[in-house]
Amino acid sequence: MSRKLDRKFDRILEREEKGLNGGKTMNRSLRKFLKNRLAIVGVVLFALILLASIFAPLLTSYDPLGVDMSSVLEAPSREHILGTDKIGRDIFSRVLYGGRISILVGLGSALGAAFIGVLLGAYAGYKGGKIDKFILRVSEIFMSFPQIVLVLLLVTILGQSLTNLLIIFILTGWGSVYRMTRARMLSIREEEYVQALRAFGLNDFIVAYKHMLPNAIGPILVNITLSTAMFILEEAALSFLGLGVPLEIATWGNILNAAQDQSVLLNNWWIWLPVGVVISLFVMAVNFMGDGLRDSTDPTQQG
Amino acid sequence: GCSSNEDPAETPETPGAETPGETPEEPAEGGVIYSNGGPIEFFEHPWLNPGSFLYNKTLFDHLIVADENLNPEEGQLAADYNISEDGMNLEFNLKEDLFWHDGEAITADDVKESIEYALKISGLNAVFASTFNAIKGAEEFVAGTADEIAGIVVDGNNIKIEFAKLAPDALLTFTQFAPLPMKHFEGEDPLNFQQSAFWQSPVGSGPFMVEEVKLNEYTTLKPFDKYHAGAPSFSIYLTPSPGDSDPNLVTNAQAGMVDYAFTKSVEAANSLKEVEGLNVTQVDIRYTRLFYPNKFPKADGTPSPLADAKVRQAIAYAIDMAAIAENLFKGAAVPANSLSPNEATKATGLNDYDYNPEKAKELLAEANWDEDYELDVVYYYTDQQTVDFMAAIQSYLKDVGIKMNFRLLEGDLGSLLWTPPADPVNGPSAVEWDLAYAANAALSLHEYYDRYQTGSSSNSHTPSDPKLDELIEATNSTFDTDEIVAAFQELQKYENETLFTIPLYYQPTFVIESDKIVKGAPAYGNPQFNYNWEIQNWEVKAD
Amino acid sequence: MKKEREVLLSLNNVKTYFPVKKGVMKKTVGYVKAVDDISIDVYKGETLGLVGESGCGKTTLGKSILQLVPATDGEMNYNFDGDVKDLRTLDRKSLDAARKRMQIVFQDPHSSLNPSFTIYQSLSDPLKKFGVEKKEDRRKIIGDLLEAVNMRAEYMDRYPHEFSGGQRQRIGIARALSVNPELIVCDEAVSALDVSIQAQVLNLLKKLKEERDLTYIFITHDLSVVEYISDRIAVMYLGRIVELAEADELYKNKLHPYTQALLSAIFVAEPDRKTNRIILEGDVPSPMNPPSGCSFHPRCSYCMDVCKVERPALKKYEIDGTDHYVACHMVEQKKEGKYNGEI
Amino acid sequence: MFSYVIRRILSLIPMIFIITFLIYFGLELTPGDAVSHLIPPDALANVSPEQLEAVRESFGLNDPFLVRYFRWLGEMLQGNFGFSISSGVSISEIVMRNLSSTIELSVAALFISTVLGSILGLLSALKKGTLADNVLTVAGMIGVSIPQFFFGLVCILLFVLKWRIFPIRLLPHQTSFVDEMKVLFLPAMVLGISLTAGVMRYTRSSMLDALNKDYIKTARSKGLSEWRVNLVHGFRVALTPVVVLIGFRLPMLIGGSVVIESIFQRQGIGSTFVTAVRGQNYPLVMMIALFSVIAVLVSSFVVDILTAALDPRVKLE
Amino acid sequence: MEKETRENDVILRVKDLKTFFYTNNRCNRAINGVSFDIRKGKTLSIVGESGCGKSVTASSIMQLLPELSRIEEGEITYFSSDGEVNIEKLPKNGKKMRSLRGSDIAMIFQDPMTALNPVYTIGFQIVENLRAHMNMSRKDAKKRAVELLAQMGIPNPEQRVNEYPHQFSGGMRQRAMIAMAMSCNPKVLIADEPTTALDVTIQAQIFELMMKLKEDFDTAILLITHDMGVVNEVSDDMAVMYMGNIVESGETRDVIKHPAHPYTKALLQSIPILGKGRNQDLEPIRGSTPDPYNRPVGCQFRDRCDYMTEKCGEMPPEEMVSEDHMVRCWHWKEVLK
Ligand SMILES: Nc1ncnc2c1ncn2[C@@H]1O[C@H](COP(=O)(O)OP(=O)(O)OP(=O)(O)O)[C@@H](O)[C@H]1O
Ligand SMILES: Nc1ncnc2c1ncn2[C@@H]1O[C@H](COP(=O)(O)OP(=O)(O)OP(=O)(O)O)[C@@H](O)[C@H]1O
Ligand SMILES: [Mg+2]
Ligand SMILES: [Mg+2]
Repeated sequence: MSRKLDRKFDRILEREEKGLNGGKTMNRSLRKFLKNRLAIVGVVLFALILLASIFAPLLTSYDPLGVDMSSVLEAPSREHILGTDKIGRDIFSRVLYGGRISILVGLGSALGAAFIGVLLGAYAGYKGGKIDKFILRVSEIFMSFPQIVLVLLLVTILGQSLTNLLIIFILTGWGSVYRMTRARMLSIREEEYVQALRAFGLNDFIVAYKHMLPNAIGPILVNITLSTAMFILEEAALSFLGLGVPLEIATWGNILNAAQDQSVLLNNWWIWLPVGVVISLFVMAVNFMGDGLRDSTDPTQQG
Repeated sequence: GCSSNEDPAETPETPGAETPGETPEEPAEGGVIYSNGGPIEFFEHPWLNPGSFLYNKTLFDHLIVADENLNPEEGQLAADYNISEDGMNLEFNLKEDLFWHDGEAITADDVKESIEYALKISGLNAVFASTFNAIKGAEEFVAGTADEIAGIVVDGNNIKIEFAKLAPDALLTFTQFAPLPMKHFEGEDPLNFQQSAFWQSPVGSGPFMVEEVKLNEYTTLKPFDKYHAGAPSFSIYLTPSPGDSDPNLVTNAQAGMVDYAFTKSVEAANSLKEVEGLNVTQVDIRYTRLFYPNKFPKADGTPSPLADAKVRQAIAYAIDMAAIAENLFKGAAVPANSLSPNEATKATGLNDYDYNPEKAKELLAEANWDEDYELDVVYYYTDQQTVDFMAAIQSYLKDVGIKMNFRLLEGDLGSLLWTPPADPVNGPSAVEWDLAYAANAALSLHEYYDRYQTGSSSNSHTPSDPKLDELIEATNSTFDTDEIVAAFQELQKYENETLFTIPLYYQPTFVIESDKIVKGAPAYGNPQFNYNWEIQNWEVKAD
Repeated sequence: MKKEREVLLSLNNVKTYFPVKKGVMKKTVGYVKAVDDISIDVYKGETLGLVGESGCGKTTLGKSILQLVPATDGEMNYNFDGDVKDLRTLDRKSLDAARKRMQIVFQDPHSSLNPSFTIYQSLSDPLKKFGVEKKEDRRKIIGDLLEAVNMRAEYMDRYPHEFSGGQRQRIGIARALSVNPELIVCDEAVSALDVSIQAQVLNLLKKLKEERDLTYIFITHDLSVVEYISDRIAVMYLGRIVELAEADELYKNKLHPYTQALLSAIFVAEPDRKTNRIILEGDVPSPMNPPSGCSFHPRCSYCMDVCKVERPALKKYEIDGTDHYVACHMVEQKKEGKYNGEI
Repeated sequence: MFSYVIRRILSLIPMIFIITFLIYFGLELTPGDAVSHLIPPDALANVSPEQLEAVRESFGLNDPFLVRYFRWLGEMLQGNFGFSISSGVSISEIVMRNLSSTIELSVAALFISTVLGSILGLLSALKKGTLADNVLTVAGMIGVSIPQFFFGLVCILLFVLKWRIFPIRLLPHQTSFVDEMKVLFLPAMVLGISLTAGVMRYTRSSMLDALNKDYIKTARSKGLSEWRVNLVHGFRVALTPVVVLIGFRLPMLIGGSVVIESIFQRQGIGSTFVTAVRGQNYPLVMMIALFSVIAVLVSSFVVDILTAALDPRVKLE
Repeated sequence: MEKETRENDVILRVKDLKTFFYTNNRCNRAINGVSFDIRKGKTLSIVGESGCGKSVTASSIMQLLPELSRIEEGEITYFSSDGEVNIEKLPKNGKKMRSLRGSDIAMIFQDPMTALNPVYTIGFQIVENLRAHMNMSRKDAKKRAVELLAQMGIPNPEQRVNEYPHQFSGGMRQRAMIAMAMSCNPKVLIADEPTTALDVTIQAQIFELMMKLKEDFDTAILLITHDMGVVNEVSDDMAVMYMGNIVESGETRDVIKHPAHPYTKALLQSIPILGKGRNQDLEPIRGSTPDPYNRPVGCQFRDRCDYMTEKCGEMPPEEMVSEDHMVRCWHWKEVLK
């Protein structure tokens, strides 16, 4: 290992001696992010799956809901790249269109939770006092449930639907964003530039949202990506249990639900394996991105 | 809170096992057969689904035993029985030396008390209910003006039942109705019947008795050595599963843990066929899946789009049930043309509504179908197959120009599905849907049709129709077999024509037996009901 | 020799306590008396040095004056061009007016500027708040300010990380100047800088003061620096002022034992000077439960019985024609001729 | 310490009060009630509304909401958690019955993930930047990205259905410890491995954090051997946040094994909760929800105590 | 003759040391040719501005450099009682190097708050050092630790030895650090800004303690600081560092009285001197230190220097002003006037 490092050092030294290494104008975080090969893989995969979902109509001519009783449970073929399901729907098309909903749920909930969490956390963290105490208590109540228990409870209370699922995820997810933002704001609050702004008597909202928030955004972004991954997994798990998005809407989890049937599991791998792999890949891509972001925004990590 | 359980501490005891002098001299020399459908939280009482669960069929005996077609064969607990020509008087003589699993003797009073108690519980099997309610004095008893049912007279081993009105399914009822040791229910609220501690480890009268209950894990049944028809030679091990759709059936079977089971799942049946040592037999049963079309005007007064029979017929024509049955149900569903299954006595020449989209379009045009109207279809099954089926229907209806939307019903299903309108003639409808996808399982044909009589408490979708009332009445007004058959055939024809329900398919059930069962039931009947399967005489390979 | 000077800010018995909360219930179990009964006048146009060891309450006092930390008790009378008002009782609007007159410069060049904003963005909002509506006007003002602190106007579009510590500190000063204040509190404004840069900033501060007729409250723990810049120096110990005098006077006649120890602890870069170092025993006690009586008594080599029980008041003495304030029993007794020990 | 415990517990009471009220209120808002689930929908067609009404009455479901809530609360405070509406069995009995299986699974999974995760995380941190580290990092990533149930399904397909290495359920005569371990193995492994990735990543970053600290340099400057520096000084400090993480996971495991329990056909608290929620079995839902909330609160309390034990800077007040 | 004895006095010699950093794929020549001697029982101070390479020098001697850095060339020779040891050649964490660390050469750090492991008692951490180098039983080591604490002027050592770092005040912690460093009677003690984080009154206490220990144990001290006052008062020799080079070194008195390098001179003129009041003239140094990745060619100080000529584009050699007074400047003669 040390020999490998030595070689690397020599290379750098040599290059510098030749007077290279000028003009690095790129932002340091961005550079580190790009240097993180896994993050790049993540971005590429993420973009690929996302674009494929968005432009699904260009990639497949099949209607994800198009029943064709004359070709059921067909194995992958040229006609149906990933085969068909029990009522002859094209699985490839279902995976693509299902991605729209699954990604919407994941990203939408993460963004929604982040929006509420950041909105409240930034202000309460900066301002402190009664508001902060109150919101903190509320978030404590939400967080004293194991996540899945709370989600299940809310699913029964609100009923099963796509919007409800989004609401539920946002309800269960804002607490952690709130706490993180609040904690960041608490530490930023002690930074001297904030004290300086306060010495001018600037409006609290301007100080909190305009001046302080941008500096707390790094970890929040990381949190958004990682919770996107989490929500996608959670949606899939709930749908798998039959408690998520109503079964008639194609989502990755709902497609996988078919694998609960053991004969499908044993005989029709194309129904569950590709979706399972796509979910895993997508979540992995998001995680890679989140990790890359974390590394690039974390000043203590060096590379 | 709950008053059903005065003393929960004594719940887990197995009453049968601790009766003195009852130690089994010899454990069954035979092997063990494995089955699913064991209790999860509790043993389901046998007065709603008399034979759905293997434990109910083996733990409880009935007064009469039926053959595989559910026709009364001979006495079981009863040494003999006798019904009068007009069907208004029924008499049983109990066998001597009958015992409950706890060692107590079975008396005629137990039978009488069981019937009385059954009338007080909620969720009594519909056939039982109509039979018992027909007994003389039942009305007074239910109303609370009489302490007992006057029409049931007990004398030693003799029980005489006198009916106030004709009960066409009286004998059928007693082939399925299991008397219970009523002393275990003393002081308990009949409304909380299922919540009684009794159902944690019931005491029965059948060939097997509960040996060990580990709820959620397993339950074992052992031979009852005082069984009146001779104790069996093997024991039974039950794995828990919810109802008749056991998601783990295949896994269990592959692990060698299924020797006897039945399932309605086509997929499971197909997988099981491939498992070595298992034999799968298809059995036709009285189980119909259908659409209830809501023909009452909507709450806002607009007429139901389904009130026109042409629309209902168009829907029937538009759906290619044959293709669905073959592909989605793997050939294990039979397209239906009536609520009544295809039995020997069924009317002939019924319209099968074979797939015919052109005809459907024509009918719709005649009916002035509004292309923009979106049919609201509801269902309450939470499995994937139902959703797939709905999706298939949606796609077929789309082809003929009917938009439809389907959704899972959640909440208080009783009122969402079955609340009849206050005015059974003009409506408006008390429920919101246009079509409800549901199942009708029936012990007897009466059970299929009786609810369409005007004034029925659960007919939420078909407005009062004098012709229909008349046809139904005809099936219930005689005890003569031929007349009954003729009446039903008339009814079937009317039904087939008007489609007051839209039957979709009949679902058979699959009985799975392993090679371990050397000698099994003499004939295959509906595994969800009680018939003469002689389990006490089965021969099972030892492990 | 004594001249009547205009008082700009007069602190009377100012106290700032922080509650100490403990346990699950977050019960207040005591107070950190960060500023404990301080009375002092700040004259217009002077530089008042405030020295003391870490944790003695210098920053807290500065922040209390600027109303960044609410004081617990006392009066802070500010002279609004002849109109004297207590800062603590001002309403929002008058407080804004006061904020235009007082500003603060902080210690840490790394956290004193918002890392994600350019200099222009950072300085723009305060200007907007104080009525400079047009963008060009703001750019002009900021450019001028930067030039005033010896930087180029076009630097306003750069981000803080592009500047060295000294430059940032100068930007911090420019920010404080942006509203044309009369009073600037410099909280350790040069402590984090390298010596070579420190001099740049000190000279800049001196220059600005002359140009703009500023008043400084200069907080530091570096006695050499405070001597260099201040007209008067106040020495703090555990939330109180123990000695206050003209700068030269203080170095000539250090009366309080703590001041003596503090000054003698300084290492001086003059090879021929012999320092007679007084090494104090022990550490600075916690401000949560300061010692009884004179809070310095446990470390004081002149400690008398009275010091342990009675807290000495800050008393004025006239020495060489200047006012010299000391809070010490020993000095008091000596002045009255009662004390006969050595100093 | 003792008074700390008492005070902590007292401070939890209002929280639990609010939470139970919220759950009760939430369940109240849902359409339908337990009675509509007692009887299968097909059979419901044969039950008259009056009969249903009578059943509701007999369960006390017709009383006003607040009356029911406070009755429940009162009963609970007396240690009477009520009876399951569906079976009439006492709820504490149901919970206890299911708890053991869940705990068995959780503890096994926790053990696997803790041991494996912290060792791998430690290795990964010490070998930072090497191939081994990269492989572990990517593997960890994959580990946290694969849906638990998908992983479980694949395991069932391979190990149970195809190769038949593990049973999914025991035969009656298989009561030995070895047999029990055999059924436990697969679900515990699936759950454990899917948790391992998280522990590993956490340990790694916590360890790297610790290794960046000044006192590590101090330890090296004393001439201590590398393993002593890394383990005694680095890992010992890195352990605290890891223990905290694991502590917080404990209650999550109790509820979080729902999926695993469902695909491996294990009856446990998770699956019971799902059934209860679906059947609107209020007393049972309340009890399990309450139970899991208490588990969270208690484990955060245990975490506090552990942190105090591990980190001398932390004092319990 | 004089030269002879000086030569024999050397305990640690650094010659032409270069240590580079390779973070972010760039090379930072953090120290670029540094030479100095540490004499037995004497104190050598290294002064310089932040980032000039003082700490890296110390870490190089201890071989405690971070991962992405290496010693490029030069020698670090430790003259132990049994012969010379070339430290830079030893494997980083090898046995030999470890046996030197903490026993022959010990180190104390700037921030006593973070340099002690918070989860172990002070006693544990001292005992650990003792047992790593001396064949001592746990009990003896503990006894010795108590003695050491007492020696460092910590009251109540028997009780304090079982306390954790957070229970100590800053000054106390630094005393504990010193106790740990001194536990094996090191020949060389490297103190990297030992009082920067402490109050002035505490700083005075610590230096008094260190000077006393130096006398008692005849330990050579390498004192890293940025405070000229401290240099002046506590050290025998000094070296002024700027951007990775030692620009001037010699006996403290000599250098401070007659600075030969423009940087040294400017530095001395830019700090206020206590007692001189408001009237002293501070002459700030122009500009600021260059970007370490973008170092000027030749003399590093030239851009800020009043004496700058074209010649300064080339790195000046080490020249001797007097016998032990070294300077690196083309114009040192002008500077000396
Ligand atoms: N926001 C706060 N909450 C609680 N205590 C505080 C707060 N701010 C300061 N203190 C306490 O008040 C005392 C005085 O702090 P202050 O920052 O004023 O000291 P200082 O003299 O500026 O010290 P330094 O030289 O370290 O900056 C300290 O004990 C500090 O811990
Ligand atoms: N761990 C590190 N990684 C990368 N570069 C480093 C590291 N440590 C020091 N450097 C670089 O080496 C050079 C010398 O740093 P060093 O820490 O020796 O300065 P110093 O003189 O000790 O400064 P200070 O007075 O601030 O402690 C600087 O340019 C610094 O950026
Ligand atoms: Mg301060
Ligand atoms: Mg340093």
